[in-house]
Amino acid sequence: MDRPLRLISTNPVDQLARTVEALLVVAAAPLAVEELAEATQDDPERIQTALSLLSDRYREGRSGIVLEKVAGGWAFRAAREAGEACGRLFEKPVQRGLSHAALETLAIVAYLGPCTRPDIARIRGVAADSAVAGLVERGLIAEAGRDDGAGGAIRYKTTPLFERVFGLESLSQLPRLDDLGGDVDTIRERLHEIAEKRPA
Amino acid sequence: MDRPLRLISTNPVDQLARTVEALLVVAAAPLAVEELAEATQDDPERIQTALSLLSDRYREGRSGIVLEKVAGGWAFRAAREAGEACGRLFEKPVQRGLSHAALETLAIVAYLGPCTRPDIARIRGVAADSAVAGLVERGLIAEAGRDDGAGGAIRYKTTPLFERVFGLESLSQLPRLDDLGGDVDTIRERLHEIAEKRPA
Amino acid sequence: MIVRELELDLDAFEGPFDLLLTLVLKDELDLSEIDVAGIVVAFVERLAERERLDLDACGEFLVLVAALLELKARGLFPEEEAELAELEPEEAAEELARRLAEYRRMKEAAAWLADRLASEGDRYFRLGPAPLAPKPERRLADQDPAQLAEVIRLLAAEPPTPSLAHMALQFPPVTQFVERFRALLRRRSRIDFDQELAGLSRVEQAVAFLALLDLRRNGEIAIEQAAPFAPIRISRTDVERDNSWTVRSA
Repeated sequence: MDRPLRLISTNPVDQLARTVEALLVVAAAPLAVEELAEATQDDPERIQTALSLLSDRYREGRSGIVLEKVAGGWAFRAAREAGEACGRLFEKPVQRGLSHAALETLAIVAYLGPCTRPDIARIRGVAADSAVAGLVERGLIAEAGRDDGAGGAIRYKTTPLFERVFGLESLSQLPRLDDLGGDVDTIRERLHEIAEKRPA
Repeated sequence: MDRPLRLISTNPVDQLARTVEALLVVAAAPLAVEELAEATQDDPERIQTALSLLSDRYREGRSGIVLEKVAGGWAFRAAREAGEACGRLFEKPVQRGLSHAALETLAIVAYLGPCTRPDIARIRGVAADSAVAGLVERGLIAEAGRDDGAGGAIRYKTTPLFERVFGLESLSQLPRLDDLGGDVDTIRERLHEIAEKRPA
Repeated sequence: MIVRELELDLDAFEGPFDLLLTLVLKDELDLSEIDVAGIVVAFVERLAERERLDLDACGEFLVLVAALLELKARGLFPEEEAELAELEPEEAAEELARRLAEYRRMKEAAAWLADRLASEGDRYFRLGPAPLAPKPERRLADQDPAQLAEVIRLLAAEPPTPSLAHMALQFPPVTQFVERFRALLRRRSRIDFDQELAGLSRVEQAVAFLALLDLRRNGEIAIEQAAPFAPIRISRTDVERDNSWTVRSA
């Protein structure tokens, strides 16, 4: 593997785990194993070991602080049993729920990867401008370059915050599209029936 | 003491401590005992007990997460032994250059001495607010009193960091501008004259 | 009840109905963002406040809302209508089925996201930096003080004269017309401005007029005009003084 050489650490893993703990408690976003290795100047394999030590200590039911694998990295969150208490003190990232339009738009961006407003409008059959603007405002999607260079429409992708809010390790945790839309075949048959009856 | 009545909790203190842990890991600012009592709907005395339990668990040398009492309440911080790793995490890569707007603003402040945002805007022909704010944030310029007493606009001067970044022992080491008249007043006058000629 | 004054309070628009129509027609408001059902509800609510059914208002409202709906429908399928029309019925059905299937899947994906959001409702995490986190250090590379002097010099440089190239006007030099008039007046003692310059562009005529003023200032010519908009006559000032010159050169 192509990885920069690191000095073989003589630190015991529990000391490394303490350093990882410290990094996770001050970080503003989930930290990937590579980022942790970079900051601790230690080996990714040892970081993994430290993380499994910590996962055991900071787990639901045992601790108020829970370590989770989310949005491509590792992060602390509050235990679920403290949800009510947290709700009294903090706003949720998505406090007021999401409209149908917003959820559909979010689903399209999450599944199709970077796509433009016209792309979204084509699938939904209605313009997506205000839904897109609302999702950008909430930080759930963000601009990701333009379609074919400088002049094209702006493309949007989901953010790490989206994965955190929905508790996803990565986008690959979304259900497979093939498993969705069970009544699609029925619709297809009906449409073909109608087409046969129509005079060409 | 005037305090709203609370139900006497039958929860053991260690469960309360877990909830307090959870609140502290989510908080973006230190939490006061009263806030913790509010969120947990528990008694401030019991919160104090929970906090001393936690202080013992999250202490320097024992854990990478350290609970600290600061002005305004309680908050988690990284253990000192993790200071170096945290430094590496938070150290952003070297920023190569300054924008043209920032350079112009910096040059005006460096050559003309303390001047206000309206001064800078007049000379540059465009508003200087964001350029000034950016330079203040980077620590390259700083406030230096007000124009003619208390009511006037804030004046800005360059900082020692500015001198360090530009490799100057003092402002007198700035490259000479003999071609523009050399002394500050002549240069200032000339800049104002040119600014007026510029099409609006 | 005046339909045009119907007050609307929609997600994308707040104000009277006629303002909404105006904005839509001026393309300043995207009709696809407008909830037409919301307009209908607003109208029906207003209608219900009345004791008698206002048939005139109903008629006017129907016409306006029908027009809005047609505009909206067209806006939503700008090219697709044409695309689908070119297909055989079987192909069109397949294309529609494909699109419906795609939308159907996204709708279910959206429902999955909604469920997920509800089930993850008790997950709380910190947004942004920790209270006692170290402040990120923004390091600036070493800079060259010469660039400060450079930008000050740029600020002190005379602004360039605005270019008129983009105006696509070709200005012939004034001297060209000065010479032309002198040549004409060498052959004739008197010329008619409009006649001589007929067929030239407005810009050229303007420059020619400048040339005249130039010659007049030098005392080389006299200009007469009997009345405003009357023909401008130009004569050599030395005609009276030196008639022989005219004769000789004629």
